[in-house]
Amino acid sequence: MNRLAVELPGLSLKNPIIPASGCFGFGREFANLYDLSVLGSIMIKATTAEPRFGNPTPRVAETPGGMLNAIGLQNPGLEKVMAEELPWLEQFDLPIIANVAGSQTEDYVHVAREIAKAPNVHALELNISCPNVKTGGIAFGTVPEVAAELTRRVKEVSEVPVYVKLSPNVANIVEIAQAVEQAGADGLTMINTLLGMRIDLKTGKPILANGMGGLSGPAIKPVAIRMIHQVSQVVNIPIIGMGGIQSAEDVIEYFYAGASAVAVGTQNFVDPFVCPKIIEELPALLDKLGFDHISECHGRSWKEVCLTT
Amino acid sequence: MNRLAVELPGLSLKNPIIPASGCFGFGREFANLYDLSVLGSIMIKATTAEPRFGNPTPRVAETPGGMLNAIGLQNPGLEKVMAEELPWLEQFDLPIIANVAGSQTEDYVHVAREIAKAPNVHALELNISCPNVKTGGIAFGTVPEVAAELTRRVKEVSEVPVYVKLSPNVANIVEIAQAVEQAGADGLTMINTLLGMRIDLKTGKPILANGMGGLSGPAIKPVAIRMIHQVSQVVNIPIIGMGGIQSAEDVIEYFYAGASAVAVGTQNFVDPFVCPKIIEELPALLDKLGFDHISECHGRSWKEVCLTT
Amino acid sequence: MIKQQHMKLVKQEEIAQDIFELVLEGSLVDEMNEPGQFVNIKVAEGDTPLLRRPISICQIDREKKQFTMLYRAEGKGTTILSKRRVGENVDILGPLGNGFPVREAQVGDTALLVGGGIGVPPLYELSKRLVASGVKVIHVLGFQTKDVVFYEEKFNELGDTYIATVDGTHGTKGFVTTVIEEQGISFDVLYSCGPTPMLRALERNYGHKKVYISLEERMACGIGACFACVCHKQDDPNGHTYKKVCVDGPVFRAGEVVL
Amino acid sequence: MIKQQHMKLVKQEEIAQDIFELVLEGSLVDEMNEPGQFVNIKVAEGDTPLLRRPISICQIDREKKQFTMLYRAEGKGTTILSKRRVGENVDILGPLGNGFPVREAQVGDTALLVGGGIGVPPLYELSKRLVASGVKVIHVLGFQTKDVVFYEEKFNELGDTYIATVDGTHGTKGFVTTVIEEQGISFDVLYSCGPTPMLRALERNYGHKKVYISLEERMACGIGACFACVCHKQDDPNGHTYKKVCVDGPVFRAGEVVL
Ligand SMILES: Cc1cc2nc3c(=O)[nH]c(=O)nc-3n(C[C@H](O)[C@H](O)[C@H](O)COP(=O)(O)OP(=O)(O)OC[C@H]3O[C@@H](n4cnc5c(N)ncnc54)[C@H](O)[C@@H]3O)c2cc1C
Ligand SMILES: Cc1cc2nc3c(=O)[nH]c(=O)nc-3n(C[C@H](O)[C@H](O)[C@H](O)COP(=O)(O)OP(=O)(O)OC[C@H]3O[C@@H](n4cnc5c(N)ncnc54)[C@H](O)[C@@H]3O)c2cc1C
Ligand SMILES: Cc1cc2nc3c(=O)[nH]c(=O)nc-3n(C[C@H](O)[C@H](O)[C@H](O)COP(=O)(O)O)c2cc1C
Ligand SMILES: Cc1cc2nc3c(=O)[nH]c(=O)nc-3n(C[C@H](O)[C@H](O)[C@H](O)COP(=O)(O)O)c2cc1C
Ligand code: FES
Ligand code: FES
Repeated sequence: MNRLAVELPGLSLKNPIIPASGCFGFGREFANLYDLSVLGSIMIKATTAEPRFGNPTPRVAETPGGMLNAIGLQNPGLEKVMAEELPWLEQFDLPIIANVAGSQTEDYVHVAREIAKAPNVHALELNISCPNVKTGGIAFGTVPEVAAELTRRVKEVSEVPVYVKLSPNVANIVEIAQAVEQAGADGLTMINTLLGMRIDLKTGKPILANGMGGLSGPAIKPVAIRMIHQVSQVVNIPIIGMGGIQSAEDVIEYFYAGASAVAVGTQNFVDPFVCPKIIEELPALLDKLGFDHISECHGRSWKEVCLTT
Repeated sequence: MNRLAVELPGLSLKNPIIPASGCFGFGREFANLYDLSVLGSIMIKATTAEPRFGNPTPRVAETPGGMLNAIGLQNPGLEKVMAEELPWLEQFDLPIIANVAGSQTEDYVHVAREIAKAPNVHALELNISCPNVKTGGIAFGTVPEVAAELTRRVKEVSEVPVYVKLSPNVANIVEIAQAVEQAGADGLTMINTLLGMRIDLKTGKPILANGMGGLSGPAIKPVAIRMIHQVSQVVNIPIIGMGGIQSAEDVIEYFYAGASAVAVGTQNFVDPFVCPKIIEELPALLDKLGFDHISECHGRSWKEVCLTT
Repeated sequence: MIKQQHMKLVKQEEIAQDIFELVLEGSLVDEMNEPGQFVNIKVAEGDTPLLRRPISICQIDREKKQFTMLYRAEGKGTTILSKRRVGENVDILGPLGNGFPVREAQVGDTALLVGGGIGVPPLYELSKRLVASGVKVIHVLGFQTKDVVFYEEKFNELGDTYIATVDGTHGTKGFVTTVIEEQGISFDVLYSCGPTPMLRALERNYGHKKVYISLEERMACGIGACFACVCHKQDDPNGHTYKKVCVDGPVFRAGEVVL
Repeated sequence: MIKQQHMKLVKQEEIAQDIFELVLEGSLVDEMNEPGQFVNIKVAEGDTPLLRRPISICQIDREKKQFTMLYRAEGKGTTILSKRRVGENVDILGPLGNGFPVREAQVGDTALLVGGGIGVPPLYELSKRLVASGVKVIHVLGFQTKDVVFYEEKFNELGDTYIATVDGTHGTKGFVTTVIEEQGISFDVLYSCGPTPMLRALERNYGHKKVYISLEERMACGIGACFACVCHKQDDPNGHTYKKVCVDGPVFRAGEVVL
């Protein structure tokens, strides 16, 4: 038995560890460091219809236990991703999750329709929550009706299951989650970054050229855990959890909260070997905690667990 | 010239350093450690009409660069605060900011009316954002109309200026800030805690008996800075900033963002002497940065600053 | 008086599995007087971990200006603490709380000291004080298993010492209460520190006598400011009156607060 | 190949005001070959600071499996690094990026090495390599003030070395460009590392010649994955083509990217 295998809509994962979108490029840099086939999947960098340079630099700043980024969805555009990146990824035994972004509904729909046709793209991740694009982006993720409408439109054209990536910058995450579930989302991924800012002591100006940026890393973990705990109790679609994951222990905490798989973002920058390390450490941790299979951890924070097995 | 003196509605502060509500009790414990008169002011613990025991324990949990609390507004109630705590605080040369909480509008109005009569209470801080009370509380702080209505009602009865404490658990902080400004708020204090959760690895259950709690400490600083930067540009009332302040440098960052004074919360638990330390260190930091008075730092993150003085 | 001081680490040794003995030196020791008080330790500079960790004072040497703590390296904070080395400075806030009332035992009295696991340490300084004031001491110390037993000889030097282990690998198999009953130990005052179920059992069995127990609760400030560590009082179990473990305790008379 | 290794700290010394020389030892040094590459350092365990810090390789001793870095203890991370002690292990990721093309200078050529402040360190290994391959080297090094000047003698041993200080407390008063002009230095290849305004001036003045410059940019990953460190190309200054400083640089030929 594979104690880590997880089945999600469109995704048969040998383990639930997935590098988060934007934190792993298209995998090329990490392929120099280890065999990507050990991963459960890869969430590739957000792809937009046209190539984007993104925001001016500085694009990152450090914060206590976290970092801010305002990359601005830099990516080579749909055409190049289809022609170069996805085919290159076929050498690995990996279902790919394609992160789809845009500034208007039509962009999303177009990218979703096309990228879903790539043979190794097994699911889409609809990025309705990127804080770093001026038009659209953030608004899609904070208004339930808007998020639902976008989900519906993308579902109509996508050949593969659609996961919607939720923004934590809302008062009521449950409301948004339920709206996109009703609109047909096959799963949720959460959370994207919190909106934050740091100011340079010497200049008095924001460190990021863009002003604000998205906060990620361990600092946001308790917010993510809370939101997944709330949402997983009321939706019937699986959640891929993320936000500050650094260790096998963190993965279990996410499963307890109600995640069915997890994504690792910022920690790839701190320790580029973190994903294989976690995959390696998980079985021993399951032993220690007395679980046969990782799915037994799912939702324990709110489930009435029958203690006699 | 006192380089740190700050004038705010109702508050002549000899310096802008204020212990945050709920992190300093009514000052008694710290009075054993240093002379409270060195402080700018004290935001006393949330006071409700009736005494409250608060939530069951555990009430605190640690997070990366932060902590969660679910104290649940434990306090001795209005009567005792008026009869014992406030009179005791009169021995210090300090204008007091009274944090007012409740579960319904009437509670707030009642407490505000009475507590504003205490001679050393120079301002109220309307806690519309505590995440740890079941009824009311959080909802007041996330819906602009509700926040505005509560502000209006309290303003009608308060003999002293009213500062409204904003919750960061919203999609649009500017909207709320403007609503309470229009309703007559004399100032804003921000931010209260972010809603978070941690789960125990062994039990699978939330560490806090209450489940969720409020995230405070350095982890949330970039969120607070961002919100103050956004709000200070569009309101005409002063902001007392807070969230993760640990040092004189942090204080300057808050002023740059648009704060006119700051409150120090969680760090009082880590270093009970942090407030006097910051007050002592500020003048040297102003020298280093080339400012005569701390108010020159205000709003630099967005103001067009004339560089020739 | 409560002070904050960067104290010099003069000894750090693993004395049982994951159990460390740590000795710190500095003038803050002058302030330490009551057995059962604790200190709140910042295990490392920086923000991770952010909060201090409460650890009991196990032994005080006022002449050398040194005190000893015993702790189990378990979670993040204590593991980091266990890696600190001789010569480094450790940020200590203390002494905190109210300790065990030594005077409650008179010359000639018998005091029973009952410790469970990592609750054993504060009993050591207590025992020394009791012996010094002419009280006969008996120790009953419970542990999970042989590998985590510590300070047995040291306690033995002060008075009769019985060990219980849950798995029976050392001493009596079972709990401290098993030992007390089996040995038919009688006493004038009972002092205890350890896991809450143990304290509850002692309160239930001997609550009619003079019993003092030391509680643990998750803390943030350790000085009474944050209200993290409150407990209900037994005479008002659902009301709004309360005791704070950090300043009103950690030692309470059995029957005072709800366990 | 890029490796991650906990390398042994064998030397840490303040060689000028706030300027530290740090020597680390480990097999990772086997991978280091090009002057101008850098490593990404986790200055301490734990989450504060979270990100690694990029620091240039200043000197490589493959026999001893040691390499040297010079850094200024300025912000939080480098200050913590400066407190690490001999015998401790430091988490290093490297070597990263593309260094200076040594081969661009032929035997008998004159190479001008221009460094500004904390941009000086990578020029040292470069200079050694150039000298070893029969190139004549001239160094022009600019600093703020006398107290922060470092490695003057070491560079002197390899070739003529001119110092400029902004306040004139040591060497020529002014900038590196002042020195180059005043001394009428001519060269075949120019290699430089330092603040962007300096690099811009060099590119403006000498961009028609062979000029290689090493850039700095805020980084997160240092390995090309995060897109923090991109810059526009001069042949497409507003388009979407780009270079990443961490993997395509940090050394570029002048004229390649927008400064
Ligand atoms: C008054 C008092 C005296 C104590 N004396 C001792 C002693 O002498 N020796 C010893 O080994 N332990 C003692 N403890 C328990 C000790 O404080 C915890 O084991 C320690 O805080 C765990 O920290 P950690 O970083 O290893 O665990 P983590 O799980 O990383 O800690 C996370 C957070 O939970 C808190 N926490 C975790 N476990 C406990 C606990 N059991 N009690 C209180 N807070 C906890 C921590 O303080 C921290 O804030 C005492 C506790 C109290 C309240
Ligand atoms: C390729 C490269 C090589 C470098 N080589 C050297 C060297 O040999 N010696 C040396 O002293 N410095 C060097 N630097 C600069 C060095 O990385 C920064 O001084 C250092 O990161 C500052 O960290 P801090 O913790 O002291 O500052 P903080 O202000 O606490 O840093 C906060 C964040 O900003 C980043 N940051 C701050 N200043 C810079 C900067 N100037 N460049 C890039 N990132 C920065 C940090 O990496 C960190 O992520 C190099 C930078 C790069 C990009
Ligand atoms: C540098 C950087 C770039 C990111 N780019 C994207 C992106 O393109 N699309 C997206 O959906 N999320 C993006 N994210 C968000 C992450 O996928 C993830 O949701 C978030 O960082 C929280 O996880 P972490 O704390 O593990 O990093 C980015 C995050 C970072 C730090
Ligand atoms: C233990 C604790 C108790 C708190 N109690 C209150 C309270 O009673 N009223 C209130 O308005 N805010 C309360 N807060 C929020 C703080 O006043 C402050 O807004 C928040 O903690 C952010 O600041 P910090 O990061 O410096 O702690 C409390 C925070 C903590 C940690
Ligand atoms: S720990 Fe803060 S009141 Fe006891
Ligand atoms: S630092 Fe991440 S791409 Fe260059």
